[in-house]
Formats: sequence, C-alpha cells, structure tokens
Amino acid sequence: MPGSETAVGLRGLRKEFGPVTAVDGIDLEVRDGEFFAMLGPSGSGKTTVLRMIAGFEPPTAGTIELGGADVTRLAPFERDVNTVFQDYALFPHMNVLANVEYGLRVKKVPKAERRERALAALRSVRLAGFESRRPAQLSGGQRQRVALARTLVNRPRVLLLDEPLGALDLKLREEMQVELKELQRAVGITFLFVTHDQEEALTMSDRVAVFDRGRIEQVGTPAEVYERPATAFVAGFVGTSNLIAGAAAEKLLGRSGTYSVRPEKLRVVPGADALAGPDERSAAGTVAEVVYAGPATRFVVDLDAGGRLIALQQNLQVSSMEVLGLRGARVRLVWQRRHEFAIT
Amino acid sequence: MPGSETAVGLRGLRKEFGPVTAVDGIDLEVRDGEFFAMLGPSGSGKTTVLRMIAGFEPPTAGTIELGGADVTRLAPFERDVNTVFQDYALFPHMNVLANVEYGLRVKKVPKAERRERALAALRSVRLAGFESRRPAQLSGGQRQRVALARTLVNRPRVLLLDEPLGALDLKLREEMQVELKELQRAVGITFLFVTHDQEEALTMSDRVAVFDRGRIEQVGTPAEVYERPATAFVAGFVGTSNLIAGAAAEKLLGRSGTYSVRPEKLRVVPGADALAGPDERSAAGTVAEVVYAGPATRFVVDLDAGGRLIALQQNLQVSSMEVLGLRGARVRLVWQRRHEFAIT
Amino acid sequence: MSRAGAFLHRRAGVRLALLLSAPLAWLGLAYLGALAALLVTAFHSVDTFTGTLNRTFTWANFLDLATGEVYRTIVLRSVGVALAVTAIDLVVAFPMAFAMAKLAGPRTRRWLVIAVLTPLWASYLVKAYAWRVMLSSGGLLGWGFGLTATVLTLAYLWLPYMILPIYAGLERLPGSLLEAAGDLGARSWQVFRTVVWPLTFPAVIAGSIFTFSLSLGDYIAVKIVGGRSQLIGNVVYDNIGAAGDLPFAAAVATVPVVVMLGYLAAVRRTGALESL
Amino acid sequence: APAPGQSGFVPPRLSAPQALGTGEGQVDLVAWAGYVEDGSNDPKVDWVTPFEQETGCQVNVKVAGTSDEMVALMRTGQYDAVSASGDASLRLIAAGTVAPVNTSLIPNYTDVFDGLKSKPWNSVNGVPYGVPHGRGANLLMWRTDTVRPAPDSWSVVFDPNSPYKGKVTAYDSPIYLADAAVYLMATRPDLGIRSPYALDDRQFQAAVDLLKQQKQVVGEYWSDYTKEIQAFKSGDSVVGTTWQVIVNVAKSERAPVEAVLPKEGATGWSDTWMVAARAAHPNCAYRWLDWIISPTANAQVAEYFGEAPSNAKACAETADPQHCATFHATDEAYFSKVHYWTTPIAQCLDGRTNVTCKDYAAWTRAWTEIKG
Amino acid sequence: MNLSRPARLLLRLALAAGLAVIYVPLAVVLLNSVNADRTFGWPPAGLTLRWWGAAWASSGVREALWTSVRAGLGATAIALVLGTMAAFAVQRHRFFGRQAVSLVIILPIALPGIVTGIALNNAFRTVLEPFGVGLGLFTVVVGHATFCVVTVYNNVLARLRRTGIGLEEASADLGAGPFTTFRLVTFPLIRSALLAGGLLAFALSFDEIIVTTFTAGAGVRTLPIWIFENLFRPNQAPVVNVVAAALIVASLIPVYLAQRLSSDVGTH
Ligand SMILES: Nc1ncnc2c1ncn2[C@@H]1O[C@H](COP(=O)(O)OP(=O)(O)OP(=O)(O)O)[C@@H](O)[C@H]1O
Ligand SMILES: Nc1ncnc2c1ncn2[C@@H]1O[C@H](COP(=O)(O)OP(=O)(O)OP(=O)(O)O)[C@@H](O)[C@H]1O
Ligand SMILES: NCCCCNCCCN
Ligand SMILES: [Mg+2]
Ligand SMILES: [Mg+2]
Repeated sequence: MPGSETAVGLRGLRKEFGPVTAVDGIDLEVRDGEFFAMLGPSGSGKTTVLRMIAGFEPPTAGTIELGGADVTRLAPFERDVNTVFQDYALFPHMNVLANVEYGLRVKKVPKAERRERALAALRSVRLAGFESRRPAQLSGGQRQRVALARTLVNRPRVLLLDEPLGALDLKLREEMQVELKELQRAVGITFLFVTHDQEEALTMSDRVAVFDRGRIEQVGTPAEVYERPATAFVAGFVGTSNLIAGAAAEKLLGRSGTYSVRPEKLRVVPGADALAGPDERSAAGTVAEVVYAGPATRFVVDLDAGGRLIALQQNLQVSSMEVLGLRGARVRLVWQRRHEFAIT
Repeated sequence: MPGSETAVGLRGLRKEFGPVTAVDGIDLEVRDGEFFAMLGPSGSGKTTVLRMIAGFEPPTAGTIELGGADVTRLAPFERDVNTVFQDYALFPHMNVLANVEYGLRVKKVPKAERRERALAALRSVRLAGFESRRPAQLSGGQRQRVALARTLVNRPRVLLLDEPLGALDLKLREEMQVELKELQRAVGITFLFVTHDQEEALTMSDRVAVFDRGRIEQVGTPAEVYERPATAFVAGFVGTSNLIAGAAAEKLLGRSGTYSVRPEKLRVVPGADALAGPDERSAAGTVAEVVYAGPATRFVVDLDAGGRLIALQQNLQVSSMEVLGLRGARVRLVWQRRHEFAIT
Repeated sequence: MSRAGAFLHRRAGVRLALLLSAPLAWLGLAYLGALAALLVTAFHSVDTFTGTLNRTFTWANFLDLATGEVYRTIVLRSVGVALAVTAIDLVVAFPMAFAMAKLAGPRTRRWLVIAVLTPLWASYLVKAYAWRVMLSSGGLLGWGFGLTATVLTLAYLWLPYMILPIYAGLERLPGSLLEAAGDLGARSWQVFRTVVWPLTFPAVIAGSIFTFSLSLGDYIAVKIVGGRSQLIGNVVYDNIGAAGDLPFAAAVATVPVVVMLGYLAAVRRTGALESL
Repeated sequence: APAPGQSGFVPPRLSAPQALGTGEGQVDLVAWAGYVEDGSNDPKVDWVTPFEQETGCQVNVKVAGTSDEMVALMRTGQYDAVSASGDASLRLIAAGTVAPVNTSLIPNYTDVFDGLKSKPWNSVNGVPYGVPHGRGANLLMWRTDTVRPAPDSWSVVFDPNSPYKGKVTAYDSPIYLADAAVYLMATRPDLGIRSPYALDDRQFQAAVDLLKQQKQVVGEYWSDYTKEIQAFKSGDSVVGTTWQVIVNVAKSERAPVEAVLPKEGATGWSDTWMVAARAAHPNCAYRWLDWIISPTANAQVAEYFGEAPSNAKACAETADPQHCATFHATDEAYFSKVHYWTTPIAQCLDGRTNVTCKDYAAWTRAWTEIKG
Repeated sequence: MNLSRPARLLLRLALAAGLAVIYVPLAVVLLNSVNADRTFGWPPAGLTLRWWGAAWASSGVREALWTSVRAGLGATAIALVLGTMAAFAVQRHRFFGRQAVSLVIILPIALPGIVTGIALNNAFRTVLEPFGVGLGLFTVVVGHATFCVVTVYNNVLARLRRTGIGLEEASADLGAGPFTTFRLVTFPLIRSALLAGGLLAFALSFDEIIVTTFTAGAGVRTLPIWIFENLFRPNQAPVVNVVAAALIVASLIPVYLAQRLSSDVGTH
C-alpha cells in the first residue's frame, strides 16, 4: 500500500520543443509504492513528462526529484528508475534471458547472480521456460511481460510505464491489467503509468492525474476524479459526459448553467409520468435508441425539455428482448440530486 | 433492416498455410443488408475468411458465393465487394478526394460523375471540406472515415471491415461505433465486420459468428450468444465467464458439472445470511477485491463453497467510498435461477 | 488488359517467371556466363606474340601463380590494403553516419546526405590526383607516396559507399532501443557495444562489400599515389595487355573472385546480403 | 602446336593495294593521345579538320594508353589504321593484323628521313608495313639544384648507394627492362648484349637483377606526363628517365631541370602508322597516312606531342623554329645511340639462332616480380 | 537520444572532421582549376581563369560529358527495369533459389571492376563480333548496367519490405487490375526508392573507368576516359580540374532535387 514518502517529485516542470510547449508547468508528488496513473488525450504531454523523469529529455525548466534527491541533471543510466516502453523496445538480437539480464550485465553483476535474478524475474511474470526465445517469437502479451521482467530485475525505485497495454487486444489487455496490478502489489515498487484509457486508469490506479494540453487538470483517487471532476474537461474525458444545458437546465433544474449526470446514475422508468423521490429529480423523454451491450444496456433518450441523455442500465434481471422493445417508448429518467454536478 | 436474400454464402471453406490450418471448414450465410460481426480471439481465422471473400487468398477448399453467384475463382477486382482494412490502407500519395474517387476512376466513370459521387460519399461520412488533405494530415478517426467513403462510393453489394476500429483509442472508438452503425442503417449495404472486441460485436451487430481455431462455434443474435452461449469457449470469450464447478456446484446448485452466471446477474448483499427469493439462488463469501471502474464496480468474491465469482454492480446510488469499504466484508451473492447456464 | 490481369492474378508462377526472366537472363546467363568463360580461359594458353589462343587444357597459369612467390606477396598486400581501407572507412564512417542519423534533425539530415553524396560526382581520377597534390612533398600534407598513401586515397574515394549503408541501417534502428539500454543502466559505450553495433552490423558488412571489393580491384589509384607499389589489379591489367596474355590475366583475376566469394559466403550468415 | 611465344617469325602472306579508289567517307583510327587532334581539346590544335575537309573522310579515333591496348584494339578488326610503337608493330605484323603498305601510294613518304625507313620495327625483309610518324629518346632528367654534379650516365639511377635514394624515378612498363639492358651493354660487356630487345636467359636475369636492385632507390615509377612533372616540381623525384616534351613543359613551369642523352645511349621510340589487313576503309586510311606525314601536319603533331618529326620538310613548318634542333630531328648521330622500342620475341632479334630469347610475356611477368 | 553530452560532442566533432576530410580534397580540385601551373603543382604558382576558358572552348569535354550522360542514363534505365523486376520477384514470391538471386545481383559490384571488365570484354568479342556488332556505347551501357542493377534492387527491395502489399490489395479491392494498380499505386510508392537507387546507379556509371576501358568502342569517350586521356596530354591536365570542379557544383542541383522529391511522399 502507498507509503507517505515521496517517490517522485516534480516542481514547475516545463518542456518546450521549439515553439511547442509540450509540458506547461507541472507540480506533482507520487508517493512510495503508489500505483499512479497519468491519464489524458493524445498530445497532452504524458509521454514527455515520463521521458523527463527517465532522463531522456532535459526539462526546459523545473526540477525532478527521485526519493528526495534532485536528479534533474543526471543521465538515464544514473537514475534509479526504469521504463517499460510502449513498443517494449526489446533487443531483437538477444533472447529473452539476455534481455532480462541486460541491466545487471551492464552493471557488472556476477554471472551466476544475474542469471538467478533474471530467472526469478521471468518466473514472476510467468514466463519461465521462454528464456531462449527471441522477441520476434513471442506474442504481444508475452513481449510486454518480458519488458516488465527486464525492468523489475533491476529493482528500481520507480517503474515508468508508457501505455504498456496500448498494443494489446481487449481480452488480453484486461488480463494484463489484473496481472500488472497484482505484480505491483507483490513487488511494492512505485508504478507511474501512462494511459489514455479512462477505464484502465480508474480500475488500476491508487491515484490519477488527468492531463490536458501540458497541464494537470486534476489529481485524485479514481472515485474523486470520476465523481467530482474539477473541470469540464475532466468530466468529459473521464466517462461519458451527459450534459444538461441552456433551456433544459432552466426547465429541469431551475438554474442556468451547464450540469452533468453520469449515465449510470440515471434510472429509466417506463411511462413519462413516473414520480421522483424526495431528493431526486427527473426528466421525461423518448427512447431514441437502445443499445444492448451484454452486461448492460444503453438508452439514448431525447428529453422533452431539449437535449439528449444517455442512461446505462445493468442487465440484472431483464432479458435482452424486453429492453430492446423499449425503443421509441416514453420514459422518465430519474436521478438523485447529489449526483448532478455543475460544469465550469 | 436485414432482408432474407443471401448476400454472402460460404460452403465448406478451408484455408491451409503449409502445415497451419487457418480456416477449418466454414459454412455461413450472411443475409442482404445485415450488420454481421465475426468475433474471435487472435489467430482464429477471421481475417483469413475475410481475405478469401475479398479474393486476396484462394481457398484450399470450399466455395464462396456473392449474391448467389460463385466467385471462388475470381480476382479481387472482379468481385462486387469492398474492404475497409484494419490499417485503412489509404493511398498516401493521393489526397482524400483522389482516394475516394479511386474505385470510380479505375472503372472509367466520367470525371464529373465521379467527383459528384465522391463528394456525396465524403458528406455521408461528415468529411466535406477535407478533400484536399493528405492521409498523413488526418487523425485516426478521420482516416477511418475516408476508408469507409472510399468503399461506399462504389456501392458494393457487401462491405468487409477488418477491425476498422482496432487502432483507435477508446474514446474515439466508441464514437465511431455509433457512427458506423448509423451509416450502415442509412446505406443499407451488408456489413461483414471483424472484431475481437466482444462489446463491439454485441452492441453493433444484427448477428454474430464466434470463431475459434478456424471454426465457427456459434452464430446468433448478440443476446443469444451472450445469454445462451453454445459452448464453454463462447461463454468465456463473450463476457466474463464466472464458473461454478466441482464441489461448489454440488454444494450450491446440488448438481455436478460446470455452470456459469454472468457477473451483472449477481446481486451483492452485505452480510452472509441475506435471504434469497423464491426463484433465486445465493452463495455466501468474502469480498477479496473491489475494483472501482467509474460507472460500475467489480466485486471479486471468494465463495465459502470454494471458487471465486465476480459480481458487477452499477454505481447507481452508492458512492464510491461506500463500495470500496466492502473489501474484506462478508457478503451473499444472489441470482435468479434462470440466469445460470450449464457449460459443456 | 484486364483479362491479362485476371490471368496473371491467378497464375503466381507466370508472374514470377515474367519478373525473373530479364534479370536472370542478363545477370544469371550473360554475366555469369562471361565470368565462366573467363575462368575457362584461365586453363588455356596463348601465343604471346601473335596473340592467338591455344585452347588445350593446361594448369600452367595456375601453377605459375601458385609457385611465384611474388604473386603471394601481391595478393596478401592487396587483401591487406583492402582490409585497411575498409577498416579506416568503417572508423571514419560510423560516427559520421551515427551523428547524421541520430543527432541531426530531419532537415539537416537531408543536407548531410547531399554533402556525403556530392564527392561521388567529382571524378575518381581527379580526386586521386588531388590526393597526389596533397601528399607530395611540399603539398598540404606532404606525407609522400607509397602503400600508406594508396590506402588513404582509396579510403577517401570509397568513403561515401561506407557511410550511406551504415546511415541507412542506423536510421532503421529504433531510437527506443538506445533509450531502453540507457534506461537499464548502460553507459554510452556499453550501448554501442551491446545494442548499436550488433544491430547495425549487417549494414556495416554491406558497406564493407563496397569498400573491400572496390579496393581489391583498383589499379589506378595505386599508380597515381602508390610510389613503387603494385596491387593485384595491376598484375591483371599488365598481363591482359602485355602480349594479350588473357589466360594468365584470367588466372590472376580468379584470385580476387575467390577472395570475394569467400567474403560473401562468410557474410551471408550475418543477413547482410538482405539489407545491402 | 608451338608453345606460347615460341612460333617463328614468318609474317602471313598479305599484299598491299596497287591503286587507290575513292574515299569511303570515314576512317577509324587507334592512336596515342595527342596524335589525332581535331580541335576538340584545344581549338588551336587541329590537323584533323583540314584533312576531313580535303578528303571527305570523317575521322573517328580511339585513344590507347599503352602499346598493349593498341594491339588489343587492332585485333578487334574494327579499326583501319594505328600509330603503333615498335613494341607493338611486330606483334601486329606477325598476327596478320596489319598489311604491308604500298608506299608509292603515299607521296609524302619520299621526304621521310632515311634513318627511319626500312627498320626492323616497321618492315619485314625490306617490305614496309607502315609509314614513320616521328621519334624520340628516353632521356635522363635531373633537378639541377639537388643533383650535382650533372650526370652523364645512367649509373646515377642504378647505383644502389645513390645519394638520391627514394627520389629516383623510372618508367612504369615491362619495356623498361630494355633501359637496364642498355646500361648493361656498356657496363657488363661480358654479357654480350647486342640488342636490348634480344635477351637470353643470362642477359635477362642480369637486367632483372639490376632492376630489382634499383628498386631500393626508386621513389616511384611513372607512366604519365602529369605525374612526372609534378614529381620533379615538388622534388619527390630528382632524377630518372623522361621524354623531351616533359623536360620542356617542366622547364616552362620553372622547374630547375635538365636532361641529357647519357653516354651509354638510351631506349626510344619511333612510331609507325600501319593499315589494318581487314580495313573497312582502306582508301581513307591511305589518305590519312599520307596526311599525317605531310610537312604541315607532321610539324604540328611533332610539336604538340613533343617529338622529332619524320618528314624532313616538317622542320620548316614548326611554329617554334628551334623545334627540330631541340628534338635532334636531323641529328642521325644522336639517334644512332637510340635503341627504338621493339617487341621482344622468342626468336632473338639480334640474329642469334642458337638460343631463345625472352618474349614480352616473360618481360611482363618479370616486371611484376621486379616491382614485387 | 540519450547520449551523454561529451559523447554527443565527440560525434558532432567526428561528423565535422569527416566532412572536412571529404571537402578538403575537393577544395584542392577547385583551387587547382585556377592554378596557373600547367601540372597544378603546389603551392599554386598564381591564379588564372585560363583553364576555365580552355574548358569552355573544348568541344571534346562537351562530347565526353554527353557520352557519359547517355551511358549513365542508359545504364540507369536498364538497372531500373531489371532491379525493380528482381526486387518484386524476391519480395513478393517464395521460390527455390531466392537467396541466389540476391547473390547474382550483388556479384557484379562485389567483384573487382577489372574482373567484370575483362570478362565482359572477352564475352562481347566472342559473342557479338561474329554478328558484326563491335564495342561501342551500347557495350558500355551493358557493362555499366550490370553493376548498377544492385543499387536499384536494394532500394526497391527495402521499400517493398516496408510498404507491404496492403495498398496494392486495396487497389485491387477497389476494382483495379494489376497494370492499373502498378501505374496508380505501386509506382508512385516506390518512386522515391527508384530515384535514390537510380541516382546512385547513375553516379556509379558516371565515374566508372575500369569497366569502361574494357567495354568502350572506338570514338566512345566517356568523361572519365576523356579525363584519363587528358592527364596524359600536356596543357590539358588543368582543364581536367575545371571539369571536375564544375561537375561538383553542377551535381548539387540534381542531387538536391532528388532528395526533395524522395522525401515528399509520405508512406506510413
Ligand atoms: N521531439 C519532439 N519535438 C517536437 N514536438 C514534440 C516532441 N515530442 C513531443 N512533442 C509534442 O509535444 C506534445 C506532447 O507530446 P507527448 O508525446 O508528451 O503527448 P502524449 O500525451 O504522450 O500523447 P500520446 O497519448 O499521443 O502518446 C505534442 O504536441 C507533441 O507533438
Ligand atoms: N500468410 C500466412 N502464412 C502462414 N500462416 C498464416 C498466414 N496468414 C495467417 N496465418 C495463420 O492463420 C491463422 C489465422 O490467422 P488470421 O489472421 O486469419 O487470424 P485472425 O482471426 O484475423 O487474428 P487477429 O485477430 O490476430 O487478426 C493464424 O494461426 C495465422 O498465424
Ligand atoms: N565491379 C564494378 C565496380 C565498379 C565500381 N566503380 C566505382 C567507380 C567509382 N565511383
Ligand atoms: Mg505518449
Ligand atoms: Mg485479423
């Protein structure tokens, strides 16, 4: 579990590439042992931050601390961090064992010891027996695990992971998410994890930083970020942003401004005149579309008050045929007041 | 809506690559106007089937019919099908307009007509105004739409799509799923769609064929496939497969064999001794893990009877803090009998 | 046209045959044939005065070649020169290619490629003479003529042929591999030794085929700056001219052929022929 | 079949034309650089255009770098005439590549110096196989500032203890063995060398040994003008064989050099224009032979290339009135010390019949061995 | 790139030094083209534009240049066709002896020029002469093309390997036959590789002496041969420097254009 010591500290970190400001002044503390996710759209500066921490890019301004020591000006091989690259960057001319041993080899760890530690690392990622394969002979998931073993064997203070699951297919990706999380718990190393997949960030991490255009918009636990987004951008990026705005807001909420309710907070009640409870609000509308998605069904509802909301409903009891029949029906969407939040 | 005529007919289709049997005898009928998904894990032969239909690979055995005519031995350019490739395969040296006009140009359609049709196709994928851009200047989603327009402009009888959304990030992918589905409704062309993403297959298609190791395991509507999987493989591949087997099955269900209940069909009731309703069953256990995923929370429950089940619970009312507090708690999982199914 | 197209589509074998026909007729039949005919000539003899070829089989030329100590010296010297040229070019070209491929920005890179290509257009002879001028006593360098001068001049002449393949090889080398090595604790020279060198080795070999073979066959540069030296190419040249002793010249010419074939065979295993 | 180089010297039976017809409109020549200038290199140097205008024969020329190349080119049968040096001419005659010429069809032949007519390198048994083009000697050149006293003997380039060690230069060709033989004729009378081109085993070995010994003091071998002039200008070479024209250019570039025909005598060349036996354009070829030894053209080419003209009347036509004097054109005593290049063959050219001599192939291999 | 600062500096220095080594002799050539000394002795005896004038007046240079250009273009054209065909065969098909094709293509460049030269000379004389075909520009083109094929082959092969067949399949899928596909898709995609390979082929041919010496016929004088001959003529050697200097300057244009052309096609 996350400790309270600081593993990574960024202060006023900036990076400019010519006219482009890739990272625009970032302050961040990642605690020892934390599984920390950096979430944001493409081009928001996540990779650049990671590369500065690893030492591949010198910052334009600001400092980087690892375990309390300023490493801003150290070379990559002088920093006690390791990186799992998005494309894994396995050495194609070495077999799996040689790849995993690499970090120990260049640090002149005696042969017997490095062999032993490499084999242990391979066991920890469940790749015992694959020692003599070449990277080209592995599947995507296996490669990812070799890349992981290659870093773990060095027992770094911090592990940086740049979208390590980005190239995998969905099924494998879900399996790897579970494995990665378990591995992190087991080794206790701080993981700093880059992703643009909100669900991945929410399910795996202890805390999340949401990036936009080189800045951090919000840092918090997954629940904080999802349920109390600090900005409109966070609301939209982390989850479906169901907006109630303009005339609809006036009519339904009695206030002007823009508000949002998460789809899963909306109950779909057949018939337009169902009643709402005391702390609840509701809106009548027509079901424009019903999308069956296996575990859940999505209802796209055109509100009488204007605008469109999406409601998510777990397929707990209803059979699929029943829900599909709702297309075109009049319904009322009901939600608790505490689940509305204003968008700024 | 799907008609009843056969758009694509495959009979005894096989493909061997040397010692590898990629496609192992497939029979399939896709109806006119259907949105048909081919779902299966990596290497199950989906792409190979698509490539045989398009004419890029000659089958080792079997026949392919398009609209009732045998096309097994025709060249790709002699077949009235078009393909949207996984990597889009846009011509990098032509601008968007030239890409879209390409099919008409090689068929010697007069310049004025082909310009007009290409512009219409671009409008239908909402890319009017992008005519003179190069593919390299487009985002992933825009490229995908150009690839679509490039095929739609030819008004093929059947459109083949090989994981057209595979390369997109999650956010964009969800948007494109909706667009693609709407487009197919609008143009009425048969879509034969390859994916390994079960949710994608379930939400978009009229019918799904589930592939495994070169064979089709099941063909049916999304609900049929999800709720009544024909084989253990389908059960596992389409959705999380929650297994109750061996001693646990004897104890909880009073029967031997292997059974499954979908996570979203399980209610999590705090306290181990909650009561089940008349048509319901229940199992006591301890929450091993709570994974907060934004719209929903996953509970991993170790059953007292042995084994482990995952329950999915929409975050409808509860706040995230409450659910996270359940880790380690005693709970009872409750489900309706009709939601159990035996795995063969 | 489209029927021919459909036919070709169905017949991969016909397609292949058409594609291979001309290149193989040219290189496989004509060129290899010419080489074979030359080899056959090496087993003939010639009336050196009238220049008429005597087509009776004889080992005489090869015997002369094998027993003449001077030929062994010259062959060893020539191979030594070719190796030295290759080594110098490698040492000079590698860092240059590395800086071009991995340090320069894309625009600068384009200009650097041009800069490296430019000397190819200044005549070989003129460049060799420029070196003669620089090496002569009182010249810019004034180091004098001889074998060292020959090696330097040849190394200069063939340098672009070494830089270009290595540059191409380095450009293909993903930057992330170098970063990964540094990230895992390797210092610059360790990165070079464990990652860069093994992965660009085929490109180096490709470049060395140029420098090695061009040096092995040269007989002109050595005449210009070689002082008293001669190389295997001079022997071939002198003999083919001298009384038109084609058979003996052919026999001598088999030496560089054998050396190169041995080199190519050794190199084939590295996969370099694939990435030339 | 006779062993290589061992066949006797009986030229194939070929005859010369008795009369000339009209020109074929074209003639294909093989020549030394500078022998057939049409103004394309220097508009002021042109004796081909007037020929073309006068005869209507279009001239195509292939420049050869060495005698061997000339022989090879002529053997292709694609050429009508060639400016063969003595080390090529006999080979061409023996192989039947060139035919006898009927000198009565070449009016200018009468004015050719007698010292050049009917020589072993241009005639067989009194039958001429071509017309003489010009001649020159391979002189000894030295830098006056370093080589003192002024040498008058080849010994300065053969002395193994030469003070000029490393700065001696020699001509880079197997034919240079003859230079050694000339020196041996004077210094080793016991060897009994009568012609430097007719060396038996013992004589040949002596020449080879001399050159091997000389190699220790040689700085570089030369084979082209530019290289030798540069070497003497820079001082990389200070003494060695040369051609008169090189001396002239070097001097004009203010190089402190002088040259002499050493007391032992020297090798030299006398080139002969010959007509191919299978010439496709014999009439134009004969007209070219007549043209190139005509007083004006012969004067031009002799001056441009730097040699003595073959036509006595050419001396009056040279731009430099001193040209014939400088190149000793009329000095038969001077040329009597010159042994013109001739192809060594197995049959000794000095008339000996009891021994076989080393042929040019052997010379070539020996040259390879000398250079090492 | 994560190189240490000193390593970067060292590499940049090496590049600069290498370029200096490349360009100093070229500067010498340039200087010698205005060197008053007839045999361009060092240091220059004085500066003169005389040789530039002489070169300008020399029709021999122009003819030789033209011959070289024709030979180079001919050899390059053949190399483009043969190299492309062979690259397609090897990259798009699997067949017995596939490895040998690469070897046969590399051989002419790998074997010393003098071997190639005398082999071809020998073959031409025995095969062509009986048909009354002598050595000429044609045989030069043939000889040069033989060792130029490899540059085109390598470039096209590398390009084909990188682009794959996806785009060609897309074209066929949209209704284009193989010939149309080649014209509209394949050719544009390999164009820059053809350009790069062709440029190198042309450069090889343009500067070839040894093979040319053995394959050229009467009156066929390529520029290197002209230069070779003129180094043996008094008064002409300085003109050779002018020609080389002019070529260096003039070559910048085609090389630059080729570079531009080859980088404008974005392939993914
Ligand atoms: N070497 C570079 N030169 C110039 N601009 C760069 C460079 N590296 C990154 N950038 C720019 O900096 C910004 C941030 O890029 P970065 O790669 O950090 O984004 P990211 O959040 O990792 O995006 P993605 O999710 O696409 O990987 C982008 O606008 C990018 O174009
Ligand atoms: N050209 C080929 N040569 C040899 N084997 C092949 C070839 N193409 C496909 N295969 C094999 O055939 C099988 C099916 O491959 P296919 O590409 O059809 O799978 P897929 O279902 O599309 O998988 P994915 O989801 O990874 O795209 C695999 O085992 C694959 O390795
Ligand atoms: N085997 C023939 C090689 C020819 C290479 N010539 C290179 C000329 C120098 N640019
Ligand atoms: Mg990134
Ligand atoms: Mg596939």
